[in-house]
Amino acid sequence: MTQTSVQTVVASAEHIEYVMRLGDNALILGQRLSEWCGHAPVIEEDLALANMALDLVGQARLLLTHAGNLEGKGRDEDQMAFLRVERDYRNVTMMEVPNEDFGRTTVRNFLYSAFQILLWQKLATSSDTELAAIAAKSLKEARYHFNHSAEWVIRLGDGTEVSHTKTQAALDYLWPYTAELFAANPTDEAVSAAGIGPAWGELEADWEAMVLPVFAQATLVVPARTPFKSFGKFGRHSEHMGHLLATMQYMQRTYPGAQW
Amino acid sequence: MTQTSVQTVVASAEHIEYVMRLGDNALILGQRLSEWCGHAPVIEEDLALANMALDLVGQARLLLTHAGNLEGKGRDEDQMAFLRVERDYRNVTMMEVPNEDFGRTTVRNFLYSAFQILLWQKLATSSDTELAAIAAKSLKEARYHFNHSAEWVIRLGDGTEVSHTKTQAALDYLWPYTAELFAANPTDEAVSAAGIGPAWGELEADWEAMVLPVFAQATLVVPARTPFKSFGKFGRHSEHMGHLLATMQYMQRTYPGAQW
Amino acid sequence: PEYLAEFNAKIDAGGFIEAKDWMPEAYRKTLVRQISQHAHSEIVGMLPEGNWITRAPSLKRKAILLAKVQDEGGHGLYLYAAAETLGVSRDELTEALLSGKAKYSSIFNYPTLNWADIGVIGWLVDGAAIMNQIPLCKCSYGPYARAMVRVCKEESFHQRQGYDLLLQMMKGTEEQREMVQDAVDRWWFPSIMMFGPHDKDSVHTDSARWGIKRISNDDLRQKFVDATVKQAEVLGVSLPDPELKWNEARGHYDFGVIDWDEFWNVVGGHGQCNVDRLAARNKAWDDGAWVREAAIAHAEKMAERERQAA
Amino acid sequence: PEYLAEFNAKIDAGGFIEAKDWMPEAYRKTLVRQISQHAHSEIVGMLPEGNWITRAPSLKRKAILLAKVQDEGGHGLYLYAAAETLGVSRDELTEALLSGKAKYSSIFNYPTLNWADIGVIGWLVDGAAIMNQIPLCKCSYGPYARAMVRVCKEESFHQRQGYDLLLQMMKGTEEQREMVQDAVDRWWFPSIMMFGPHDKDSVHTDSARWGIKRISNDDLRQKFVDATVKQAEVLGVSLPDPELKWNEARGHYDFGVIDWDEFWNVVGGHGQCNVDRLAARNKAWDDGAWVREAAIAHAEKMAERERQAA
Repeated sequence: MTQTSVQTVVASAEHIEYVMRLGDNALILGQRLSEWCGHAPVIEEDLALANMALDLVGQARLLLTHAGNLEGKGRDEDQMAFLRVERDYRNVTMMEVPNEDFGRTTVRNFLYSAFQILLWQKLATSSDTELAAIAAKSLKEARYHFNHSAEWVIRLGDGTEVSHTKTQAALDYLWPYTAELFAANPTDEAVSAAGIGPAWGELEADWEAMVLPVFAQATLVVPARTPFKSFGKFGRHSEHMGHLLATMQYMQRTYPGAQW
Repeated sequence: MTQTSVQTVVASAEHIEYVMRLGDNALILGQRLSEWCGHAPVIEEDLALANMALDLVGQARLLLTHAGNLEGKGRDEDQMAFLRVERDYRNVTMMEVPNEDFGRTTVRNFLYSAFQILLWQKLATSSDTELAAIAAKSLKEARYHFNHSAEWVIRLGDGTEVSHTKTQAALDYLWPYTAELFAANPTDEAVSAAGIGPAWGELEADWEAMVLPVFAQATLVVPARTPFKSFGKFGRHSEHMGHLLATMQYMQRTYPGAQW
Repeated sequence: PEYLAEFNAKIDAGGFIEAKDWMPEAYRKTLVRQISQHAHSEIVGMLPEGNWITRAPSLKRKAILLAKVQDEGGHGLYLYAAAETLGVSRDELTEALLSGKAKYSSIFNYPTLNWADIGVIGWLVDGAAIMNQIPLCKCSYGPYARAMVRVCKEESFHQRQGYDLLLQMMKGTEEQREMVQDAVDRWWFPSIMMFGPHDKDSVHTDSARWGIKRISNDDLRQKFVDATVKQAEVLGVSLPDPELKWNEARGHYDFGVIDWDEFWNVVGGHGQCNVDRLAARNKAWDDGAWVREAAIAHAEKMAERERQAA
Repeated sequence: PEYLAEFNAKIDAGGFIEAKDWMPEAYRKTLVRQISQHAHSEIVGMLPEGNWITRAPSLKRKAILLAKVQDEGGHGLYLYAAAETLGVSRDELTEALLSGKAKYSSIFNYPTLNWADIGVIGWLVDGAAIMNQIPLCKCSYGPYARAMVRVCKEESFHQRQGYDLLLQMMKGTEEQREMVQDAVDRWWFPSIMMFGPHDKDSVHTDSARWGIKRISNDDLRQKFVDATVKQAEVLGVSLPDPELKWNEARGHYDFGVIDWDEFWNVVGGHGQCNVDRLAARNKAWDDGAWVREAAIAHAEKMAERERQAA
């Protein structure tokens, strides 16, 4: 405990960045999922997508509050969520690409929730006890997201010809972005060395073991790896991010300092 | 000249509102048309739509500058365009509804450019000489917009079955919003009495005489008038407006005071 | 006739009719119409509030709003389930909504134009809905009554959250207070129209006899106005009705003339958002067709595989 | 053979080949490939800049950007027209673009991430394009050469506007200057890659012989670097290359190693925006199909009516 407290007070830049990355993933995917509200294929999925969005917004609140505390500059969850410039968001690019259709939304939820399960499991024993607590709570949510989306991946992949084609297109589109999850970087190295959390690259094999069988069952073909690179977690986003932020930040930008 | 100058200095609230309404119509329709850039059905239409957007942004600059001068509070064109709250925009609602498809975009351009021709013709003899000058310049542009969109209305209406259906749907959607153009209100009355410009309601018969024959040629059926009312020109907009503003105002809201 | 006597006796005794009980066809029809309209209202009602989720000004408010809209979808679901106990399918009901044949609450044809609208919908619209719905918790049809118990409980929670949102804004900047007042000005009369036409102009008298509608429109409206005026004072907003004032003799607030032309125009399809709301629901349904088809096709494949394995 | 001699003689004399002149098939093919790639680049190039039109921070800049993107569409149009003089149709060329068979300039597969990108594209990307294109104004194929004269004139204008945008931002706030630096950091190397591989690794030697390509990649690149370093100094931004420095002996700036792996990855379809760019063009084309079909159907109806009236 003592050790953790000390660590929290003098959090390294890498530690803060690592937590912000987790918070931003939750924030941005939550934002995307919330766009579905009222527009899903069946009401049950309206509820499920809203529920997942709600889980993610909840995680974002805890994680960004924690990141703000680690940073020690007095930024609260809303300042973190709404008042950064694009380059300071650390979510992976996959979170910000448009929903496109229920297929892409589902495949993304599946790909990311599998990753989350592995990550939260590891983080449950983080030397950052606050992060460990968040991980324990979030793990349950990630399991639900994974189960729900896995079922849909199978239904859509092994459904009709149309649904197979659309879902394969979603997988083809998203797969290259998953490389970013595992790309090595100094932040992960430092955090891993400090016992705060795993370098994400360590999770790749387990992640593949989780997702590949489901795609096989869904009769979907996983594309070969290409040299495609995305850089969202390093702060270099896609063109989609700016539009998402214009909407998400609008009220806070327009009424600076107001309390809601 | 002397008379006009005096009038300009002590512009009435109605006078300012009338000019702002013209400026906002140009601004918001220009914004919508600029969304097409790079996404039109053929390159020629990419150019035509960008050209119309450019004309409208140009008109907006002149009109909002003029409105700012009339107001006398030192607001320049960008403060007028980007830093008002939604309720202070005075464009008619039709300008802000989404483009939807090339059919709706074309029918809207057609409906509004016909109105513009009549309006600019009258305003060319406005007692507000600045407004009269803007009207003279804008009239030429409106004629081009009208001719171009009228040709397309005919092509689409009297084209294929699909294009007929889509264009009829566009007309059905937009027609109720045109009632707002002609709705009586104290601003128009005051402005008309002062010789600044026509009450828009006066233009309705001439406007119908311009648009109805084209719809007939396009084999499109003009819907009956309903009790539907929209209130954009009174500052009560549709749900579409807020999203448009979130995008359009984003940079100015995020970097207050910066010069570009 | 024997059945009818039994049915009437049960109603008169304040008992519940259950799905398997005999009931007059008109009773069944009235219930299907009312419950499905109510379900449709919950579903369409997701749209005006959903409009602000992506722009919610704080994470806390975003979460509250998401949860609220999710609740509404949930209400829609169990109201559809209650309607299904009367022998109609959800697909039929959905089809009736999408084609414009079925109605939903007209209130959702008004636009949400600023963030305070989210609070005002909770306070006034949910508030009016609760007034309408509390008597339904004791209505004669069991499945509907039980659904309403749950709905009312959640709606009360939403109403408090909406009011809390407004309190927070009224404590804020001048701009925030202006937003609240603007929203109240737009939603007040539509809200009191939610109780329906005046009793003298109202039809559906069977509903009262059958124990579906237990309190009259005007009584409910008066109760709502009386409760709300005080809340408005606490909030510090004015209600947009110069004729609104306490009537000592009646022991109630008097209020101005309601523009029933507007009400009927909106009911008739000519409100500001009727077209956009139905278009949004139809788009969601059409865009989702391939998903629903895939789910059915996959379920059939699985069943076929099980048969073959057996 | 006789024709070929005449053709070669005209080229050697610096004359223009015209559409009706005889030309070797390989010359024609090379030109079609190059001109259509150039046309495609203009069309795809509308997307990264178009991305900022709706968010332009002032009306003046919005107008300038709209006009610029419109110009690019115009360049695309007359380059397609120049290609058509060589016996291909615009539909064929469009089809090749949409299917991914034809290439376009790889630079447009990088994203525009902040407003300064609009200025930097004008300054660096258009600047590099002009360097590449000025020699083409004197290339051996007349219609191409004439198109390029117009293109270059407009591109120079765009370059000045882009530079002006950046000057304005550099005079502004700290945040604005950071945006400019960020944009320069991202676009510098992609811009100098626009001149293509080093001469030692370059193919297409026929182009030089035929008077299509008159200056080598490396020479053009050096010229661009030399010109740009000074402009960067005036602007007050640093170029993201620690090895960039004046070489007195060569009389040129030396610069660092270019990451040709990245270049070939992007050319090969794996840049950050390749998929989105092609998807956007395909969507525009597919969404517009009914419009193009309507125009054709209407024209046929009109022709038919004229025939019947005659």
